[in-house]
Amino acid sequence: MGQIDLGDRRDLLRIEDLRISIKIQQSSIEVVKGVSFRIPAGKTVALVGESGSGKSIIAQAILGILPRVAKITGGRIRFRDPLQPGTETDIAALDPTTAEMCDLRGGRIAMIFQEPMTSLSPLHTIGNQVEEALVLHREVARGEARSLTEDMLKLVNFPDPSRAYDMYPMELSGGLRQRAMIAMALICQPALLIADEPTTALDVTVQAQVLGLLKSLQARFGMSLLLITHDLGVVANMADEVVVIYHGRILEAGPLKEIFTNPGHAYTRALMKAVPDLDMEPGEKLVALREIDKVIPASMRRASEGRCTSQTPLLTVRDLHKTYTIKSGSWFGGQNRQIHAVNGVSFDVRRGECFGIVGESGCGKSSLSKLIMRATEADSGQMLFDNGEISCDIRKLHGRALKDFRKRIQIVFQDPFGSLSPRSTVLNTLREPLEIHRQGGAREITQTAADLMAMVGLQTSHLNRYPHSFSGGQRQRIGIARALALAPDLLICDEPVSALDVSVQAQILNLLKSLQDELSLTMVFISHNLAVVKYIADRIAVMRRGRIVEIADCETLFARPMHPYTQKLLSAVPSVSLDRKLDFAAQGDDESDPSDDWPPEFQSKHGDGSDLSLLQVGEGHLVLARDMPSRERIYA
Amino acid sequence: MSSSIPPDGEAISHFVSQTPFDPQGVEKLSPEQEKVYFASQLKLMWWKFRKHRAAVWSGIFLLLIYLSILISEFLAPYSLERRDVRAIYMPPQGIHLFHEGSFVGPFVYGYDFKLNMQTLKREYVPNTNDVQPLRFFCRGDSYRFWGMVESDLHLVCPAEDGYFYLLGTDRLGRDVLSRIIYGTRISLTIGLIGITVSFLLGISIGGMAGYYGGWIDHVVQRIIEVLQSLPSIPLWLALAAIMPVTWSPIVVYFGITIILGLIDWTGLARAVRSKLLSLREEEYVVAAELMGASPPRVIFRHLIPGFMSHLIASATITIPTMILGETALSFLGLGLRPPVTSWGVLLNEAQNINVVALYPWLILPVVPVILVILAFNFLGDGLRDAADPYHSA
Amino acid sequence: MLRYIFYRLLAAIPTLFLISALVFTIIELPPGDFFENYIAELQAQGETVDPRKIEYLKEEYGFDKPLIERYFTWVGGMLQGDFGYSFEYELPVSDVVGNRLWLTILVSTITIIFTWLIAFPIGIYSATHQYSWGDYGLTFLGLLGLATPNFLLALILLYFANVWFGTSIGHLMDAEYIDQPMSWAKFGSMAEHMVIPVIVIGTAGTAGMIRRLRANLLDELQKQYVVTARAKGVPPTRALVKYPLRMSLNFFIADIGSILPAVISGAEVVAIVLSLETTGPLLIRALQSQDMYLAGSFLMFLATLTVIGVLISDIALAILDPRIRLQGGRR
Amino acid sequence: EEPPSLKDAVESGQLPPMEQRLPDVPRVIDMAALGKTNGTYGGRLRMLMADAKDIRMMTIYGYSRLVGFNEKLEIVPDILESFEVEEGRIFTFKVRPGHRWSDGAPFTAEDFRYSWEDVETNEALSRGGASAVMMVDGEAPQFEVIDDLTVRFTWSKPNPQFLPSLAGASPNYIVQPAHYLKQFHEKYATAEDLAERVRQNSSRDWVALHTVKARAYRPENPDLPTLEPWMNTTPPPAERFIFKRNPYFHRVDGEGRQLPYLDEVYLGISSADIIPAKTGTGDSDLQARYLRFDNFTFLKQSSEQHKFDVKLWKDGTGSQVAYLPNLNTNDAVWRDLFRDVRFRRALSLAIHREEINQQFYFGLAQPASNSVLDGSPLYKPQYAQAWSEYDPDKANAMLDEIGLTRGPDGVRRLSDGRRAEIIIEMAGGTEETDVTQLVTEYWGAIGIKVFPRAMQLDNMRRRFLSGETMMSVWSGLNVGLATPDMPPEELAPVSSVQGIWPKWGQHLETNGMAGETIDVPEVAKLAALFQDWRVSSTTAERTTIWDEMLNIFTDQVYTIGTVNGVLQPVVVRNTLKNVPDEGIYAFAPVAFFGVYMPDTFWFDKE
Ligand SMILES: Nc1ncnc2c1ncn2[C@@H]1O[C@H](COP(=O)(O)OP(=O)(O)OP(=O)(O)O)[C@@H](O)[C@H]1O
Ligand SMILES: Nc1ncnc2c1ncn2[C@@H]1O[C@H](COP(=O)(O)OP(=O)(O)OP(=O)(O)O)[C@@H](O)[C@H]1O
Ligand SMILES: [Mg+2]
Ligand SMILES: [Mg+2]
Repeated sequence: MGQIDLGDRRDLLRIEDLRISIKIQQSSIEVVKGVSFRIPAGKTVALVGESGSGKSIIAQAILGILPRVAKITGGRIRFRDPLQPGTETDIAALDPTTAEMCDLRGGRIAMIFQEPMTSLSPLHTIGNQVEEALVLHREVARGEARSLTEDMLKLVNFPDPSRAYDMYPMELSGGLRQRAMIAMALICQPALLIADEPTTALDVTVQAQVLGLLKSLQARFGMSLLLITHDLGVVANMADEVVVIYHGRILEAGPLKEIFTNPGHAYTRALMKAVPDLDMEPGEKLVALREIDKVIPASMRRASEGRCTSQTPLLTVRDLHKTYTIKSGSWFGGQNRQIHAVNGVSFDVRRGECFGIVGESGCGKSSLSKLIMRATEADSGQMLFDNGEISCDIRKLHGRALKDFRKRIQIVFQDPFGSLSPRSTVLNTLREPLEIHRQGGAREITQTAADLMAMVGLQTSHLNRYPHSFSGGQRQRIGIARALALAPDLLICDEPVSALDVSVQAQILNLLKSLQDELSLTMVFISHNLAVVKYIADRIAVMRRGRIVEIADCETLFARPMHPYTQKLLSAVPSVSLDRKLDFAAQGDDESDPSDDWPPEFQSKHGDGSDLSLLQVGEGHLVLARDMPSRERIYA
Repeated sequence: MSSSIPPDGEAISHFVSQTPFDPQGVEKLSPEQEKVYFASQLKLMWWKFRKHRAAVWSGIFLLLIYLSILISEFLAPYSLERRDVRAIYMPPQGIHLFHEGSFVGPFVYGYDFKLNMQTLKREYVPNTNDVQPLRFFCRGDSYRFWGMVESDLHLVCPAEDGYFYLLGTDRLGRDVLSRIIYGTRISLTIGLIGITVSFLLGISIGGMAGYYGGWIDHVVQRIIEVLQSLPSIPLWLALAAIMPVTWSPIVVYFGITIILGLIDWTGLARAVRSKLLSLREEEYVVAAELMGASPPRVIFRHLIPGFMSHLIASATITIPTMILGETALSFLGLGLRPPVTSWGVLLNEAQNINVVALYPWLILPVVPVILVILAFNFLGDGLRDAADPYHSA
Repeated sequence: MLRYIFYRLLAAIPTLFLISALVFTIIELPPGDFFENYIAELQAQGETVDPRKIEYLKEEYGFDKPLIERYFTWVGGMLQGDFGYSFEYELPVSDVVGNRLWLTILVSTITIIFTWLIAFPIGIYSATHQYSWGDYGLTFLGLLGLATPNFLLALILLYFANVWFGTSIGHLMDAEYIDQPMSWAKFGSMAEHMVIPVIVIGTAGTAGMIRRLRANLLDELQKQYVVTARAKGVPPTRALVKYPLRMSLNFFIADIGSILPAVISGAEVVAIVLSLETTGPLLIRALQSQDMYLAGSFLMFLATLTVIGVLISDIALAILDPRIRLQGGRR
Repeated sequence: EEPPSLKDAVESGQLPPMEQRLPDVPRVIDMAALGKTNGTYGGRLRMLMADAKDIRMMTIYGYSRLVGFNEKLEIVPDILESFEVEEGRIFTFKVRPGHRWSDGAPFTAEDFRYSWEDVETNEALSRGGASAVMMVDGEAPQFEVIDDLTVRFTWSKPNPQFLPSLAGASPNYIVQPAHYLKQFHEKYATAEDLAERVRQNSSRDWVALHTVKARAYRPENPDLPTLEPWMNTTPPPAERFIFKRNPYFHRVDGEGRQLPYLDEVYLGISSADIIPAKTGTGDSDLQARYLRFDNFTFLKQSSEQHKFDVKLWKDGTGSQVAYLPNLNTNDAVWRDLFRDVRFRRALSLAIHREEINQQFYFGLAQPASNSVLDGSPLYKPQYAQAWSEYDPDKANAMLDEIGLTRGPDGVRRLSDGRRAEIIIEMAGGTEETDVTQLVTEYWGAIGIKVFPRAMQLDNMRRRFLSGETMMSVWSGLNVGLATPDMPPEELAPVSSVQGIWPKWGQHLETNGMAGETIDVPEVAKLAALFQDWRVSSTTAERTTIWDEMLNIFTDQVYTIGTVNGVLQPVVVRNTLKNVPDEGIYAFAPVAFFGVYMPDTFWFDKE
């Protein structure tokens, strides 16, 4: 089904002079100011632009799911359903609650939301939520629906679809949730797919697979794709046409090639410049569109004063284990399955350095960071923290000592929306850590909050808004600002820049870098974006299935990756350059465990990995293997 | 090319916007917007609240009614003890302004009284010749203002030797209006104490159980089970029995409301607990904890606000129960008794068939009860919306 | 899950013991006992009782024994299924309560279902049509029911039902159907008699439900997952019922614990007014006349139901919300 | 003429025909003499009650007694064919030949014997011994069975209480259906049978079982044979009780129809507060209980629509609302004051009875002290008028004379300087509350401050016995319609439940074991007079005693009455015949409707 006449060269969707304004605190702000673009049938249009420029709002308008405060004040959204040739619907004029619109939504136009973590209902299983769209728009039998759903989950690379069907969102990692979102959007094979940052939580290999999937669906069913993304690498690999938007206005539009090779607008050029690249020289600085004239708040300076800079590790993690028990839904106990999310992880974080962690989605990165934060309790292992003042075993802290420790270590959550209290204004959110730890009087705290806001490139005038009224990228920056407020010794960043356009991303990365210098901030930086990691991290650990497979300093890792998994990862990084397109076919959706193809020394004999250990292959370069890898591999 | 969109179906050409581009540009704020942006969250809520007309009017109404408590003696045309043998079961008198076409000012017509010995009914027929102009800021029944200052000033009094029963009189010839006005004092104060107690307990105990879970939850749960298992009626009976007889009815009633408050928190506590059990799994709660927030802070700053709507609704719903609590209690022979007057007492006296069939004006105390309840509900709505970040006024 | 239930049932044992002690104390708290009460009542009539007879009765029922001993006799009896003896009816408690239990359950169940049937649609309507005339009007009606004392409401309905429709009210069925096997005619008679109690008992509860439901729904309606559902093309009502409504059920389910006993005891006051053959009036009378075993055993029965209700409510909560079910105990 | 409802049973042989069911000499009721008419059979009489315990009203209304009061308040044989009294101490009773219990078993001397020998004086069944009226100075009667139908009770001294007790609304039961009850009696039933019955009825033991099964006053046991006009068919607990005619009832009308006329009596249990409403909506055919005077208007108004008539009977109590100062109160100052007759008289004089009458009773009641009513043979105007005029000045003067001076706030001061504040305790309804509200004002006017307190009935009783109560509110004398043959026990300290002198009453009740000895001469005199009455043998003697007691009682104002003779609405369905238009509504001696014989009431066709 869904086969359309590709000969019909008319556009699937035409947005003409769309204007959307949002009523906020008694005044209206126009956030989309006369945007026009089109999506041809069977093609991919990439919408890129600065964070907060109105991309998601446009997407919502197309689906007719604008928030209550937002109103379309002008323009048209003309949708031609290829299944009903000759008809045209103006979505902008349609009442979003009508049956007609409900049929379009999910059935003909589907959307992958930017924040997969909060977009799923916590009360329903993944399968239920994915299946729902199918049941609504296609006539399928109940049993069939389940198998179709499982197939879909498999397609988006769920390791165990039939089990995942019965799992709840809270049991899934960020990447898995995002894949569930993708499955949900794709299951009805819509004519138009709006993908709002569809791969931010995915590691590059999975990302490549998912992108490959989208491409193949596009080829098979002539699906059109509106791709909203900040990853210009992805754009380069996917898009046919590119639309550049800035502050609700379109600055540039054109075929992919034109834009990438010959960017016409200053903004586009600035964007291109701000893309971090694996090929960047060490020490080279990213150029953001605008630099932040940052004022480091006094309280932060105070907190970081006299920070010890001796070379002993700030954080020492030894043989850390964490298993989750997935309780089966059955009444009679049934089979509880264990997930070994963190499996014997050991590493050190030195003072003042930035320690990067990369790895496949669902490998336990977030779990690891939560363990360090004491947000969950580890099963076994040791975590020593020593900043010169406090020296302790994190797992044994409690009471007063724990509170003091909390001040020393902060985290930027992977899910920015979920981690912001929905009923606190940003001001209150930013004030909170300062209030808890009594960092100055009420006035000073408010001032600090305003400074922080400016520091991450947000307008101080937004202090009084609630989290839901920000764009994804803005929320992410609020999370960063909050984590920075106390100027902690150790800052754990779990995907801190995934929702930021390259320019703002550069801005933030530079900020972090400079704070690292000025406040001797130590960081653990978790990201799927290898270029970003490369840019900011001093040393990098690669994780897979709960274990660290390789640790090396940045240079070494990118120059001489040892572990087959690391190598695979590096090969899957999409590049901005148009002549280095990804080979989606190579990423394949292989059924078999990829580790089967690995050289024997990296494979566990028993299959449980107990015979593998981190072996030193060079200065500070460790790799998980059974035997020492052969020399030629080391110097490959 | 001048447009970012090509004609339908055609290949796109390269469009570059010509509008001036300033990367540093931020939206300019008008001074009035500026004011909004730097206001505190409370202030924002207040602004939002002000937009809610029903809520504001309700608030004003409640404020007025609470203020009236201070000067009940002055507002009531008659004193509480006043009993008029000539006017037993007298129906309400309407206020008129014009008599036979000419303006007289506010006045009432007197009644002609007849004793119907057939039905043993006192029959009152308005006498349109008997014009009794009302007096204002006048001397009437004397009273002790707040039990202290002797005075006899009233807002409105009947004509000399006349009578003014706007809402009629009861079986002893007492003015219903005056009694309602006096009754406000008790009805709007004592009952609410019970709510306050039970809400404070319910939220804190339920909050603790829900937040900590584990053994604390278990213990609290068992306590709740035990308390819920003790039905209120035997408890009331037992309480009534042990309250010293020499205590005045007000003190006894006060005591009972407090004790009921102490026992009544369980339902709310369970609701809070179960809600918190799920809310505490939210990431922002974890975030707050990781910042070092203490449990009370997490509960009251992050968890309870997410639950505020329910609390407000519950509170506004419980208010009538508390205002009328004494009606249920009196049914069992407890509660307030004359000469203490409250709306509940008045309604209680109205609960018989004679009133329903013959003297319906004695049911009028239901009106202030309804008004107050409506007002509290609309006020609650306003507060809810003001606290709701998604709601924009 | 089964283990949890087992554990909870185990935990119920000490709880019930504690409750039994409390119940016993509460019943014993008012000074005097059934017999003193009885004499006083007769005396008020002008009747007299031979004091020696009363002495004898007191002894007969063990009133001369110390409190503790009586308590253990009572509890011991209950453990063996002997709920004691009602002084007033001079019958074993189980015989006294007997039949009424079923009628009570019937009335209460219908009332609860009535409450839900009304409250849910209205609550949903109010939440989705916030500040419409419908919202205001229904709110007003609900609050009206809440603001009128049940007794007065019953009386007014009783009177006007008679004046306008000429129906007589009270009891659960016409006299000729008592002790008759179920038939359509009997059913009809019961249905007819059910209307007013259901309305009277129902109105008070409905307003509470509506307002709480509305408040909770309003909170949930804006959540991101509702947007997701809408984006999937789920029709508005269905989206509402499947997602926010289910979320808002939380508070409602938490309250099941107190619903069960309410089902059994019925709305006492109204039942008395309308002379319904339910257990409520029985309980109140027993309490007032200090018929202590009847009252005590009945209260224990209610307590047991509460404990079961709380258990059911906890299980239901866990089923409803995986976050509660799957969380590990913290700290 | 056979009642139609029994025809089937008679024809099928389940019941013998009427002639065989009736005693050889039935009691013939001369309707015309009573101002009634002969009626027809059939119909169901619906009445409303507030409590399952009210089932005893049927025993009171049925008013079938061995001997009973007639409308002139004379004691006449009813169930008995005749009785004879010699020297006031030898009582010979003769049963009607052929009289049968409601189950058809013959009613004979054996039933007297069983009751006296196997129940009343059985140690297990009556642990405290025979009831008080059967004992004269601690002496039990000698019981003889003369023949199958005749029995005799003999005391050595006169027992004037004996016959009134048999005729009482709550009678002294000296007959019990032996043939039925023997199955529950240790002496007659085999041990196994008895054990089995005890088990079946989940009783404690045979004593409890017998007690429950034999209870005649509260006819809860449908199996218990009875001599009353109707017998219960519904076992409690129930919300309505249905009584069916007793096919062996011993009364007939002048035309030979067996009474009662009404086939069924139906008692619906409701709440006391709702009964006026339900009555007004036509749910009762005959109702007085739980109706109050102030319901009249409403009832009258709906009488047309629902086709009933509201008659006004007179209430039979000595005073509608009476105030009882506790002469045994703990507070010494108050005790002395209450014992000061001037104080009691002053309180009485201060009450504006006419205003109360007007305000609540449309002037239809009589302002009076608490004493016997106009209809009583003992009535004298002086009793009713004793200290019952409204004279606040005199009252003030009397209080001044006692030395209770007024303070600046207008409240008098006691001898120890405290303010004169009386806490009045009450357990009654609105009527008492309302009257008390007026009384509060009246007494306030003479400088006595009053605080009304409401409480539970039993609580109140306990409090005045312990001396905590200062004053309580009650209704007046129960026997407003006293005859000399009725014991004047309310006028003398006899029992601890009396609110005026509980401790003295207790002293006499317990033979000096508890309570206090009487130390007020007038009260001692009353006590002595009562003793005299108890051993008096002639009516003339008793009349003198009554007179003297009433004189002291009213002149001393031991209780402060307000108004009496208040009208009691009696709702009667239009078609219900033979209900008198005027009557006295009281428990004693008229047993509410009892003396007016509800078995003679009948439904006319519409
Ligand atoms: N519910 C809302 N209420 C008020 N303002 C809003 C709301 N949603 C979005 N905005 C504002 O609208 C603008 C556009 O938001 P939008 O989410 O479309 O940005 P975006 O382009 O998707 O950015 P990002 O790349 O960071 O996700 C932002 O400035 C944001 O603050
Ligand atoms: N609360 C939980 N209950 C059960 N399983 C969980 C829970 N949290 C995480 N997991 C599982 O543990 C594994 C590791 O999850 P984690 O969130 O640490 O992954 P991640 O490395 O952060 O992945 P991503 O990059 O996709 O965010 C996943 O398989 C996930 O399904
Ligand atoms: Mg966005
Ligand atoms: Mg993660």
